[in-house]
Amino acid sequence: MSPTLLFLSGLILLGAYCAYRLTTAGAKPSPSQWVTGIVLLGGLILDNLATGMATKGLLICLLPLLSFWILMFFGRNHLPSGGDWIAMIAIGLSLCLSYSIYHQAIGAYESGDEFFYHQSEGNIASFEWIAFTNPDTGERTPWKLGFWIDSLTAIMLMVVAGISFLVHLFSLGYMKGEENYSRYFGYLGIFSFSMLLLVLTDNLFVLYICWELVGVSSFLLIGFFINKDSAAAAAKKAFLTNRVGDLGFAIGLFIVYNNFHTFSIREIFDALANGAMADSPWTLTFMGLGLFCGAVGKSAQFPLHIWLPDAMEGPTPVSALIHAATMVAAGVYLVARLFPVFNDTAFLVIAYIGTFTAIMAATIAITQFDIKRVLAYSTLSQLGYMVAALGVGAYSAALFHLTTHAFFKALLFLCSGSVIHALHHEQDMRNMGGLAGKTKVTFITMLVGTLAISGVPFFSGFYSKDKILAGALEMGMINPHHAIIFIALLLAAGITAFYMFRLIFMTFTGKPRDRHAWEHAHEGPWTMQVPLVVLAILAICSGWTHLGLGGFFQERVVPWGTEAQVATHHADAPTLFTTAAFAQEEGTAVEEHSAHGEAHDEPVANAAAMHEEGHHDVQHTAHVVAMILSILVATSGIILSALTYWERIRVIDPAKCARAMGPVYDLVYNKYYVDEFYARTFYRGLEIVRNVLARFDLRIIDGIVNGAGRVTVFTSGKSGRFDLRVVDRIVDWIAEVCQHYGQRIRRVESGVIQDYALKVGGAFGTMVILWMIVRSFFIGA
Amino acid sequence: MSGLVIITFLPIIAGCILALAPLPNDTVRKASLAVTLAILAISIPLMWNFGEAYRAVSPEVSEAANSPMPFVYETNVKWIETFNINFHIGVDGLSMPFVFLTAFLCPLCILASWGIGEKVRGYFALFLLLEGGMIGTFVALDLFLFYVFWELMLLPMYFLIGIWGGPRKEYAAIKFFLYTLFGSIFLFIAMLVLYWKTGTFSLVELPGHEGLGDLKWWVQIALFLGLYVAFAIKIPAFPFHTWLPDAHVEAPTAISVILAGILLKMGTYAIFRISFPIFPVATAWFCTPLAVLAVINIVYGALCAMAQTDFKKLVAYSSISHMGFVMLGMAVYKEEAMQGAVFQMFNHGCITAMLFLLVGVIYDRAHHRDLAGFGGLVKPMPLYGGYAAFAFFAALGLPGLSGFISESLVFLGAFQEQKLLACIGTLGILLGAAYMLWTYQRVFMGPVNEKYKDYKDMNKIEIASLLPLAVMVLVLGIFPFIFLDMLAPTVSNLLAHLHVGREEYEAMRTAAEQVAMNLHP
Amino acid sequence: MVGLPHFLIVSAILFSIGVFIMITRRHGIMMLMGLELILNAANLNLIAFSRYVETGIRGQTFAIFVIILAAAEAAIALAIILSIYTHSAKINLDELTSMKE
Amino acid sequence: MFDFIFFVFAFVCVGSALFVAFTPNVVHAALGLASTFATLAGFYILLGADFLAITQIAIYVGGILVLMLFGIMYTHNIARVSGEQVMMQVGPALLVVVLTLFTLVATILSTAWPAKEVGPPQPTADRIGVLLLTDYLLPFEVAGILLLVALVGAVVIAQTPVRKSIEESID
Repeated sequence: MSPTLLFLSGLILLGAYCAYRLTTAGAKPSPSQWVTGIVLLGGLILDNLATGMATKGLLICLLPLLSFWILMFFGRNHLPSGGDWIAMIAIGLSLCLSYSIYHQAIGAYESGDEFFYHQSEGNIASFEWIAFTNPDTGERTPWKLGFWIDSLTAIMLMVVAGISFLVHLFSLGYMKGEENYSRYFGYLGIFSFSMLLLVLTDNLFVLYICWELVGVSSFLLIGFFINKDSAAAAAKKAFLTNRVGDLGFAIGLFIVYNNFHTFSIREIFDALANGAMADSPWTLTFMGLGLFCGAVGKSAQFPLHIWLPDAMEGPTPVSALIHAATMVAAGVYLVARLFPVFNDTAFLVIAYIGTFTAIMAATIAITQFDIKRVLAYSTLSQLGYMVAALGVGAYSAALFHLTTHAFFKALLFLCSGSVIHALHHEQDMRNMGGLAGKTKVTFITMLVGTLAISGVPFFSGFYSKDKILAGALEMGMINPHHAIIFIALLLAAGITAFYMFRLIFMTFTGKPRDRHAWEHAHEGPWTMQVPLVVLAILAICSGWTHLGLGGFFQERVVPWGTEAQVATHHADAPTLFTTAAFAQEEGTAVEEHSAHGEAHDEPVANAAAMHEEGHHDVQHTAHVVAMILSILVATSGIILSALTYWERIRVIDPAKCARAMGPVYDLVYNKYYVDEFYARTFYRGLEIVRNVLARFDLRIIDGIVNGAGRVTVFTSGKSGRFDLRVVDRIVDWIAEVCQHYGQRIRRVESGVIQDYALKVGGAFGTMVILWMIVRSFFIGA
Repeated sequence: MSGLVIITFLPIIAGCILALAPLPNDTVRKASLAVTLAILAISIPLMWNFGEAYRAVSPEVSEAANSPMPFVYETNVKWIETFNINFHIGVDGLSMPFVFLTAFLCPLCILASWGIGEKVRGYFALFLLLEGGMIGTFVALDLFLFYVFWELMLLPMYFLIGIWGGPRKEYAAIKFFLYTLFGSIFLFIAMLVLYWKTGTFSLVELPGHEGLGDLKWWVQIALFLGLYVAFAIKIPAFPFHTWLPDAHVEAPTAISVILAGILLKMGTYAIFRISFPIFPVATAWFCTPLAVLAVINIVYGALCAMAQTDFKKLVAYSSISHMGFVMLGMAVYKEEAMQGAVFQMFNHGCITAMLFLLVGVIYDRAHHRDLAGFGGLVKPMPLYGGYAAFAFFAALGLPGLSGFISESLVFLGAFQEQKLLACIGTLGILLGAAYMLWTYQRVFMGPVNEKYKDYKDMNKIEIASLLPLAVMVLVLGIFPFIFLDMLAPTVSNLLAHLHVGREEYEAMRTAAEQVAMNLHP
Repeated sequence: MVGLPHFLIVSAILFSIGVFIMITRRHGIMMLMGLELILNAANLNLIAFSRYVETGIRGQTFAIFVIILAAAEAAIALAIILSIYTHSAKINLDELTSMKE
Repeated sequence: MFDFIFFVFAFVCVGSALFVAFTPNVVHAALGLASTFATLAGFYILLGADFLAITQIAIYVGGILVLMLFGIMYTHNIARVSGEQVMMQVGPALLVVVLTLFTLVATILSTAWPAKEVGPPQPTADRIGVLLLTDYLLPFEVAGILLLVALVGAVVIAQTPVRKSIEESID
């Protein structure tokens, strides 16, 4: 079984790595390295001890967090070799534990048991967070935080932890010698933590928290080369664009809370199943679209796709991990997780946005020359595929594609990283060429990845893509006016094959265009090659149905509330992509036919039977047709590409083509001017508004205040002048008179103290005599 | 003697002693640090035991609307008997956090003012006086006493800005002083009217006092609006906010911290403490305009912040934006929102304090705050860059840090009442992220500015003043219930009172509509 | 029969002599003596009143305070006179006219 | 007997006061003053104020007068202390003083004083002590502080001059 294989190879790699570190770090292993070994052993034992799902879940997400904190505080100065081994151990243990969960899920699938763990099921611990009074019941109800572990979680855990582990390994070689080496691993730790918790949690609020946290770690990692202007700008752009989407997400959450007063996914689903909000379809639509906004931001769907190509400023392993395999898939995961809350309108929007993104990004990818940008646009396009798949109801196909895409896209990115590393940070494909002989491992693994993404049979991408196309076709057959989705997706598949092989041909074949770089090109260290090989194996075989994975998806990774094995035609499922639409139409038709007194439930039963049958027919037809068409399209794309870019058999000159296309080429080359459009409208608008407001604030509001001050000063000036000219004049005059006479009187002041005493005595005597005279005068009178 | 009395008067007395005693500068610094630490040490057990103590006196939920708002740690002594003025202090869930916040921020500010070199004694004496005034304002339960402390706080602030401030310090100090004094007039008038109607200044007796029953509705509204102006100036709410950027820009670092961290909270705290319980009907009338003003504050503050080139001014405008969240939370009758509002007040205190301290760090080195003049500071000062990133992310509401919890609680509550306004308000989050990141990019990222490449990283004192705040923000971000549980009974008591007022208001409005209907059938 | 008026008259005479000394004498210390005479006259009045009018000892208590004040005043005045003397070598206070104008 | 003693005292008192007023010699004047103070103490005894009489002798004669003599010694060359002292503006002074005295005496004689039976004099020291420490505690304390301050102040003011004059006399 391939999962077991993966797990074992992971373990072996881990062990090998630690042995490697212990032997090469110096003659005497430092105490901390001994500790490492002990911790590692302890962790493996822990894996066996942590039998409870909750313990496993907690360990899975908290270990990378721990590594983040350790590295941030002690990484640079206090740990040998920057503490990278801590990050390796943490993610390694997470991977072990993730595998054990996955193993249980697969085991349950094989034995036909249920696989679902949630806090309400009893064996998952829950944590009571903040509490509020529920207005419906009047009771204080805490928000319960817990885990929701089902097959989807298991597979997501495996994808995230697995690729994260491989990227860690790859980074050991790729990032060697970079400044802030240990900070880099710290950032990877916080990313792994938030992404793992994102897939584990059962609470939308926590999910939102993780959602933002992955955004931040993405910000940190894109801006890792912090002193590069473009990296800084790209990081900011990524975060802000995501924030726009998150705004919608947040509003969606407000609607959720307003209606359900809980964020527990399970409780929301239960309430929905019990008919809550059945009478407010518009609110439901808004809620769904709001939540989808988050996905649009994170999964870089049109119109918020602009950040992803710029995000390639980050280190290449980061692009592989975050911007290809895991974080950007979070949007798809979100829509999948919340599948039951969307209604028909929302699904239509989702489908069209996904389709549009798929085809738009694919066309742009043809024209790009930066190897990472091509891959970025290809990622966009594939994400569009997944979103469109969810929109058309091909739930398990979308997640299947998510998984296979994670493997082959991570592979492609790591390969491109290997190429870039080999050419000393040269990213322009026009300066590459002829590398096939120089870097054999990279060439072969990249070819594998390309074949997988192009949808060549027997490679994983073929199976998943085929399923999506089948789903789209099915939906198109049920609702013929939406058939355009299928056609667009098919076209996008062809274009994908074309531009991916363009990349291969330009990079690995032909004559080297930059001979100097070519001569110095070399394969990376083994830490870089091992992940490539592992991923290549996964890119080939993760789609093979006979290994069980395809079946697992088909039967186990299904929306909540639908019975296993009957993924897409549950009675409660939305009507858009089930034959329920058929059933209704036919039902009404039959009803009209039998309007004359026949029993009412008979035609309905008829219709149900017909729709059951019809659905199977549709499914089968769609499958076959889609498979044939997709093989055809992929082959023609590859051939066309070879004719254009493989120098040995070239018959078409791409430059001439570009000239012939003229303005169309320019349009596509400049990414449909979306960036420019935003710059001219939103950025410029914001700039104008903020400048106007700032000026308003300074001139008008503050002006009023200062004006009031000035009026006061003016009045006080006037009154001051009155004071000076009139009031003060009088005072002065009095003073002058006093002074005049004072000059005369002051001669009395001799300065001789005896004199004063005499005068005092004399005055006293005079006064007494006067008083006596007056008294006697009056009394005498 | 209750701990509250001690922490109210200890700083005032210590400040007076410091002002008179001719001590050497270093002793003055250490002494004031010791005093503020002592206050913190006293306030920690008060805070710790508060939840239990309050629950013990809190009425049953069903009784909450009819019983007076409970307080704990009360001290009630007759002061001026002729006018029935009492020295009445005590705390509930609205004030205790801020008493603690004051006690918590002041030692950090003392650390941040370690470098003050001129007139050291005066500075620290005034600072301690200010701390006493602030704590007094939060604990006062007598309107007159409240007013006394409210004004007492003003004076040291005026001198601290006016003497130790930047180049335009006189302008800023006078603007601040006159603005606040202008507001105080309304407070004073309202206080007199209330006394004249009821014969008491007690904030415990005034809510629901029968003497207020016969107040005409328009008098209620006029008084409420007057009080609102008085407090809006302190918040500061649009359009009374322009003193803030000037005061912040000119004030020394520690004073900016106090200004943003605590003084701004006085406005919203006073609305919670005075306007809401005393005029519940007017509150119901005013809640929608208040929400509109709040959203204006949020969006307007954020947009203005975006246009600033002065680091400190940017932070000042961001304060305006963040206080808008508090107002929005106050304006809706929802438990989540009210708790969120109080929590946001606390968090904003911590986060903005961090931001101002960070600005101070770079200002001490570069002696300018022009955002365009920096660049790539992470490289010479990695630790500084790290703290700055933490603070900036906290300010833009990163989940896992406390600001996010309070903002989202506010919005969760607000959305239930005012859907459209809440949605517009969320724009503030986006804009907040935009200006914060843009600033971070301009100052810390990008190519290293040659001028600054030899700068020393933060020293121990600077770290000591930032680290406690960072820990607080992180811990409250992950375990917000520590704070919210303490707050919850108070908020539900207040809400119970407010709901009564709202029902009364609704009844009045329906009656008025009936009359109108009859007049114009 | 000697009574209150007699004491008062003696006191009045002493007071007048005190005033006379203050007016006529130029020597600083002499002036101080005149002052002391005036104070003593007042004291005599106080004690006489306390004996004949009030029949308590409050007057006497008051006199004690007067004596205290007189002592303090004498000490300070002498110190000032000494100071003036060393400063300007003048003991006759009428020659100290720098305050004039 | 009482009357006789009174008149003897009155004569000596007024006489020595006049001697103070007219003697040209400062030292003589001071001695005359001592006589006046002593007879005043006699008056106090006549008036039943035993404590005050003692105080009068102790403070005025023993304290203040000695102080004045010191002052005289410091301000005159010790060899010729009897420096001639001229009097000034005697005429106007006499006029004023006589006028004042006349009014005072006239007032005293024209006033109807309450005629009261005067009991035998009683010891006053203990009563004054009680009064000073009860009703007049605060003035008493203040007076004490005043004395202290005066003492310190006098020392401070006189310090330099005295030292100077000592140095001069040494030279």
